[in-house]
Amino acid sequence: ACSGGGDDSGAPKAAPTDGTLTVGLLGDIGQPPDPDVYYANNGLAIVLNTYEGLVQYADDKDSVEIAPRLATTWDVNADNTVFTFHLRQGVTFHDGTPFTSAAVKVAFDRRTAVKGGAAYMVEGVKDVATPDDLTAVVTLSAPNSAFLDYLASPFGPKMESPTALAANAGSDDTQTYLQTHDVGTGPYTIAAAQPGTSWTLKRYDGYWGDKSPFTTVQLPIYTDASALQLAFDHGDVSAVVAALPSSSLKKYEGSKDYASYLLPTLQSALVTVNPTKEFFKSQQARLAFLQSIDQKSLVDQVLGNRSEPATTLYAKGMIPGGADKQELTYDPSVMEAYAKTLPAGTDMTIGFASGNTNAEQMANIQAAKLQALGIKATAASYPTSQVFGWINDPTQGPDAFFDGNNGPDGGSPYMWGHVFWDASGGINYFGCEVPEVNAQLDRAVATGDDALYVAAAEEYAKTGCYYNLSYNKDWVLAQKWLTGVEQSHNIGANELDFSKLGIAQ
Amino acid sequence: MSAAAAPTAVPAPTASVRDLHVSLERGGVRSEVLRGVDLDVARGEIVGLVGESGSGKSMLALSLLGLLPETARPHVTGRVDVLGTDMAHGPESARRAARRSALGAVFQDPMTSLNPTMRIGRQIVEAGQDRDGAVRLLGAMGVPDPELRFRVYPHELSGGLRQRVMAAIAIAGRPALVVADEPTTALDVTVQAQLLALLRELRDDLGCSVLLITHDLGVAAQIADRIAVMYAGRLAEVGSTAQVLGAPAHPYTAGLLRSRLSLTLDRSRRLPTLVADTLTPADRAHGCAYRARCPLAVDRCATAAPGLDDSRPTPGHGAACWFGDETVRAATATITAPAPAAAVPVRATPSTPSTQGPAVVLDDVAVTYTTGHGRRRRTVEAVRGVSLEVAAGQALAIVGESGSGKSTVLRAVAGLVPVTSGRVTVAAGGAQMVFQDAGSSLTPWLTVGETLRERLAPLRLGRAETTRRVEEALAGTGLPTSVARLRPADLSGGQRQRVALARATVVRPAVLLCDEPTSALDASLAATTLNLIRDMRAELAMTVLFVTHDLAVARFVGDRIAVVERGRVVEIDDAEAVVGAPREPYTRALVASVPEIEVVR
Amino acid sequence: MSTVVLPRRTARPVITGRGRTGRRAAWVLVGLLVALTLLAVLARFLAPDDPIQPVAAPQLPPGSPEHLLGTDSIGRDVLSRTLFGLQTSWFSALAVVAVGLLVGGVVGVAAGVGGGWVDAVLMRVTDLFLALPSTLVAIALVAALGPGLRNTLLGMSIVWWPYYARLVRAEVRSVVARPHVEAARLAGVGRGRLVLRHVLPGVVPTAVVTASLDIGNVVLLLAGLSFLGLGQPAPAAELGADTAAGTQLLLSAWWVPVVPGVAVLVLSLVANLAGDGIRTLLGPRR
Amino acid sequence: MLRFLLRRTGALAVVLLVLSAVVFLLQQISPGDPARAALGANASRQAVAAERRRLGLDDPLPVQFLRFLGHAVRGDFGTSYRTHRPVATDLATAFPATLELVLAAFVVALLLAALFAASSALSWPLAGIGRGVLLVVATAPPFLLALVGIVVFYAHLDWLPGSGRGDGGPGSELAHLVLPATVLAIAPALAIGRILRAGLEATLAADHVRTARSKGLGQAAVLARHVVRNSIGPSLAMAGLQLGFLFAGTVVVEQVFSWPGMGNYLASSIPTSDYPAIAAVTLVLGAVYVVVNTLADVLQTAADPRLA
Ligand SMILES: Nc1ncnc2c1ncn2[C@@H]1O[C@H](COP(=O)(O)OP(=O)(O)OP(=O)(O)O)[C@@H](O)[C@H]1O
Ligand SMILES: Nc1ncnc2c1ncn2[C@@H]1O[C@H](COP(=O)(O)OP(=O)(O)OP(=O)(O)O)[C@@H](O)[C@H]1O
Ligand SMILES: [Mg+2]
Ligand SMILES: [Mg+2]
Ligand code: NI
Repeated sequence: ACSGGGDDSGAPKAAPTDGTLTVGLLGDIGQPPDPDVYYANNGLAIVLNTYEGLVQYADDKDSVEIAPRLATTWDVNADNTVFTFHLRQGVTFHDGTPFTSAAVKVAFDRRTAVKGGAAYMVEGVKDVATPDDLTAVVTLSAPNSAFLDYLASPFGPKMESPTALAANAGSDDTQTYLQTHDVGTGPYTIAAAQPGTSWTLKRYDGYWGDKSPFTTVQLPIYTDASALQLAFDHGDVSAVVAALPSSSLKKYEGSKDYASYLLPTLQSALVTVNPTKEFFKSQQARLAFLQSIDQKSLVDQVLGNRSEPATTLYAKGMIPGGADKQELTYDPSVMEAYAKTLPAGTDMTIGFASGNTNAEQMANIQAAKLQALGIKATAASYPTSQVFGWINDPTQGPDAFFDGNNGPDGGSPYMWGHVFWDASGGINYFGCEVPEVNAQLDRAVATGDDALYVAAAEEYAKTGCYYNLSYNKDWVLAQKWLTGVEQSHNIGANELDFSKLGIAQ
Repeated sequence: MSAAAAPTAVPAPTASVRDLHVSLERGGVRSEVLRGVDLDVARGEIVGLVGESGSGKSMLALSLLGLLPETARPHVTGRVDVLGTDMAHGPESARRAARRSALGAVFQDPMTSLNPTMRIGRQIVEAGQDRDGAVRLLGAMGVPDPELRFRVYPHELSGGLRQRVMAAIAIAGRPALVVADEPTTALDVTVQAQLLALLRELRDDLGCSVLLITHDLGVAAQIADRIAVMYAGRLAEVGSTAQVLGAPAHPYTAGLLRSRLSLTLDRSRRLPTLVADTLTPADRAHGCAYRARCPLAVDRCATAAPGLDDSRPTPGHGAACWFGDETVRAATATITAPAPAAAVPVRATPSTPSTQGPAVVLDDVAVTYTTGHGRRRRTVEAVRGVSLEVAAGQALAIVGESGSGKSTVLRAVAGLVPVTSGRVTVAAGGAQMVFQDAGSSLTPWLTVGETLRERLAPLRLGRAETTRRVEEALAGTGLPTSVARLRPADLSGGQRQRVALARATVVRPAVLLCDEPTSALDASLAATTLNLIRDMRAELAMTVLFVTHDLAVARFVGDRIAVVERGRVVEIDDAEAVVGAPREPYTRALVASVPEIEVVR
Repeated sequence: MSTVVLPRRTARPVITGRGRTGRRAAWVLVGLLVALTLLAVLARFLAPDDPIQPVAAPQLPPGSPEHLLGTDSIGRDVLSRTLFGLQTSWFSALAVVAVGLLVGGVVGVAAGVGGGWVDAVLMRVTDLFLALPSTLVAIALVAALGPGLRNTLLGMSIVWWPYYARLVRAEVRSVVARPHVEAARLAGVGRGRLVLRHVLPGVVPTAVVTASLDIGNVVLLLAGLSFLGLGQPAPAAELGADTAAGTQLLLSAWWVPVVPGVAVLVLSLVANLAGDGIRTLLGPRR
Repeated sequence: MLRFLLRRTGALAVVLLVLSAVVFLLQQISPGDPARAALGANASRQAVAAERRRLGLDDPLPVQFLRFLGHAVRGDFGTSYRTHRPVATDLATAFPATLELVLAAFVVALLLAALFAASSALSWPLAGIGRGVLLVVATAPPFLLALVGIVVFYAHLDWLPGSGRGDGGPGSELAHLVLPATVLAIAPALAIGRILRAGLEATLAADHVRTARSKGLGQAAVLARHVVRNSIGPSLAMAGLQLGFLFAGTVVVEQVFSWPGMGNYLASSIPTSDYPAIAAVTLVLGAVYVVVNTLADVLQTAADPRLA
């Protein structure tokens, strides 16, 4: 991992001549890069460059827009129950077998069998019909307007070679094999896997699409952010995607030696309020608290250019026209008044996930603000595993929680509303839910009716449990010679499509 | 400073020391430990070097070997010459070569002087022998089964055998000079005698010279051709054995000779002792260091130090004193034993057993020690069936070789070890003990006063009375009351022994147990302590049990003597009877091995 | 039966020389420790700003008169945080060592004085604890209990006392074996008094020296746990946690991790040296 | 000797049993939910409940412990919640990496310790400065030291690689070892060095060394035959102890140097409450620690015949 070097740090680094692209990962990718298992972030690059789904989100756009991938066109019936996909011709899996409509059902079935975190995406599939090799007709048991978003999600179903799956099935649906191999159609294939150390991808020469000049992609794993940053400065790493802390941003922004990109995502910084705590028993108190957050300056100070203050309840561009307006205005006097009604020295805790510096800063700044109002507020960190345990007993949690970066699996407003507002959604840490909102969301997803989504959001906003602070961006840091960075990134996947990258002449 | 005192009779000495000054640093303070020493060791000669503890004997020996402790940053001036090699200032390689070929050394403690992690055979071979030679040498040193012993580690040998191994190492390289620094102090009298004989044989067989260091004039008398007496870093007297012992020309030598115990001493008299030294190290730096203790001291002694030449009674005999040997002899002979500081009246020893019942009765007492756990568990039958009776007011001395169980008997009487079988009865008033090493038997961080008060605490006497009793006890042992505020580390060895005695007697015990209280002290200090014990015994009418390995001491202190061998009493009788007509072979050996000074006049 | 001898505790002076100059240096070192303690105690008076609240723009470089050592990632005064962190770290380390010394001391004295089966039982238990890899168990313990100063201290105390138990027992036994104890017993000194007056004073120097040398170790271990996210949770100021949290900024705002890191170093160094100093002052072991 | 070894083995088994009980109990009292941790943020509550059942987390404690023990004995530490691989498989790659690092660090530590002790005991010139530097460096927080090491030797001087374990060639592997091993070694080096120096100083002043000198042996022979072996006993025990600390130290050092070993594995497992992984690492490293200390004990006995 340490070739080159010797040149003065600061000067732009020379492009590789051996066709090797080195993308530094921060931290072990965790789970195996098996598309039906992988449900984390920093290893997505491997999954997304070795596998492809039927559709994807459009590259280089800051709004939600479904684009073709292995399906070139698709039709959806009126009540969102039958999806007909016309598949791309001339696609082969990495084992050389051709990609046909039969693979669609196999992939859906495997996802159900493996029961990974994103298995819910195919739960509603009643039937997959294959009238011909290049047509797949998916029938759902219930209407679902978000189904295409499931398929476009980076965690969505990916096409896997039925032959290879069968050949390596073992006793666990090929899970063991896929820990270090892949059976996809993507532009790259896994050449060497040293879990915890590094991954090596090799260009798949039978790929149907454009080929990049990079015959090999190295993904060394760094476990320390500073070490990764040093390796990048040194030229040992070509690009770093969304791994470095915002605090380092200043150094690279506007640098003439490095290229720094801020690319759109569906992620947000959020505040979640815990209604089970004495402090926030009343809706009035919760809303007062949210109003005491100086959103604009907080986002500005902590996240800087990495994000912009959110003005909608859903992610940016999810509801065309931004009808889901977030009606919270900064007004600390409400909180001040509320504070006066409390016994002197009442304390409350603002939590954040340990290691998340952005959230830590925001929590601290907000705590300071509350202290100025006479409330004994403290910011406290919690390990991730503990954070996800609160749902079982929300009283164990803090009074409010700052999330530096979180978002749904895909671009449908339903996916957003479900994870954040439904207590069973996963990121509703304190189980603050409104049955009516859940029902509204369920109705909305059947039809895809934006008005219903907006109504649900507005209803939920009244709880005072939720504040969408910012629209976050991915910070991609690359050497000057790397081209095509924007074009290889889409709003859903916080990763680059390596096949679209190139070397500046 | 002083001129060479080379005797004309010895043409080419093996070793020659001229005007040697050595200063060492300890705790940041530099002190001069040798202050102008001149000494020759002739070819084939045994020179005995005697002197009290701290007089610089070992430093002289180490100077000869060129092994002064580096950590003490030695400064050396003067000349040390061994067979033409300058051991003081020569290059290290030359000195090493001299050590290898010309010198051999036997050090005091045989356990620590041998490398515990190396088989003894290898340690001998290392000193310049081949394997067969080393085995032969071991045999020659009187080590039984040399082939077998060749492969053992030092800890598997007894002290006597270890010292023989040391001797073997010392002569393995066929040295011209063997430096033996107190080779016998750690040994039994019987073993000690064997080792001395061995040294003499070495000289006779190999023709090497020996510098034998000892603090016991008797040991020197046994084998030395010449004797050098050291005092405070200088030679006080040097001459042939007959000259030094027969006609001591320095008051210090004379004093040492007189305070020696012998088997023929008059038991009814106090032992003569030297006056305690009052000079500070600074005072010693100029003038005669002995002047404070010297009965002959004159003003001149405080300003100028006499050289060995200043009194030359006979050829080859020198003494660092302004006066001639006649004056010295006359002056020292007439002085009677000085009275103790507290001026306790000397009473006759109650030599006849009183008519009261016995104060101590041991009835078939056995004591067994167990050591270690599990696999390493061992039992030692230290005492196996001892029956004794000591009448009230009587003194019993217990003698025996090391490990024979003497201390164990005392500890059983004191109740410090449980007896395995049999019975121990002690008269009302209980027993108190004075331990061998007084220093370590005093709690280091408590002042003398606190230590003594602790004994009085159960009596609930009240503050003033307690203080009075403490002062009384100190005075009774000849210590100033100011000592009460000091800690043991601030006291000299003799003072500590007195404090221990004061602690034992501040509340009068029925029985006083003494476990070799004098063996760590030099002749004069030992004599002082023995006198004190006798006085206190008389005054407080105590029964005394006194353990010693020195028959002369036993005879002096004990009305009766019990000889212990391997946990059994083999002989018990009146002191004179045991010494005069020993029945047991072991007792006879003991009597024979007491180094006597046959005064040659 | 014993698994580990504890030679770590018998280290010798490092920098102090011999003799009087050594004693003077020793006093200086102990003085440094006292000064550091004072700094920790008086943190709230000495610190120019609130350690928890942001008081200025983030990542201000050191050197400005208002913020001598700059500000951290969210604009808190680094000097103030370091002073308060010193307090937390210092007193945490003291607490761990004190608990270790107390528990270990009681166990050690009981075993050393009691002997026999008391000794056997206590030492078996101690050995068991000793045989466990202490740092790992502390990590696992804190990982399980959840981070927080209380849990961290609890975890560390649990793994820390056995060292002292062994050490104190060994010392007690060596003191008990010295003739003066037997002499005192014969002189009629009662059991309690014997232990208090004739045994314990002989044990204290070694224990104190060891403890002071150990404080440095505890400070470092605390810092290490904080690095793993197992230490004092934010926002409380603790040197290890601050250094660890700041390492991300090493390249963009070096003073944020370096200042508390250097404070850890100084604390641990001074504790180490003062340990040596105390050893020198308490004199050579008899 | 055989009985001694048997006894030690027995003691080892007891310690490991206690260790596993401790580890197991720690899992139980921890507040996080492993099932949730396994499934990730967006999993539904029903999925989590199912996962709990699947993992047997609802069984009574003794049952869980026995299952845990039974599996551990067979080298089966379960499947990592995080990596979805058998923990044993993960350890099979991580353990050699850690072993390599620790052994290298151990060698460095011994070398430094020997230098430290010898330079002081034999009063080498200028050695005081080196000792001072070692003392200061050894009291720095290890992660800061590691980072500063990377900044200096990798980023600025470009002498050594800054992270990873090297790719292929032995030269590269060795180069990658230097920094992490040195950082890891420094604190133990000081600890061992201090003991060794105390031992050396005591031995150098010992009577038997004087005896050896009186034989006319040269300095080298005296040191080799009479000093080193006699001084080494307590240092061996210390070295054993420090080897244990080295393994624990990898948790921090491996993370900074992206060294793919057990420490790194543990550090990534802690935030996700990946108990099978945490338990296995603690158990394995604990076992190594115990074995190493037993070995140090045996070695010490071998070095000093008096202890036998
Ligand atoms: N390493 C040292 N540093 C400083 N002074 C020392 C050192 N060793 C001995 N001395 C001092 O040197 C003087 C002479 O000591 P030396 O050992 O030669 O006496 P000695 O006559 O052999 O006594 P002993 O009969 O007790 O062995 C003593 O005052 C002693 O305190
Ligand atoms: N505490 C003990 N534990 C085990 N064995 C002991 C203990 N004390 C003495 N022994 C052993 O008991 C035997 C008798 O010892 P004791 O001390 O009574 O002998 P001693 O005649 O006083 O010898 P010395 O003249 O050397 O003082 C010796 O073999 C000794 O090794
Ligand atoms: Mg001597
Ligand atoms: Mg005895
Ligand atoms: Ni002179």
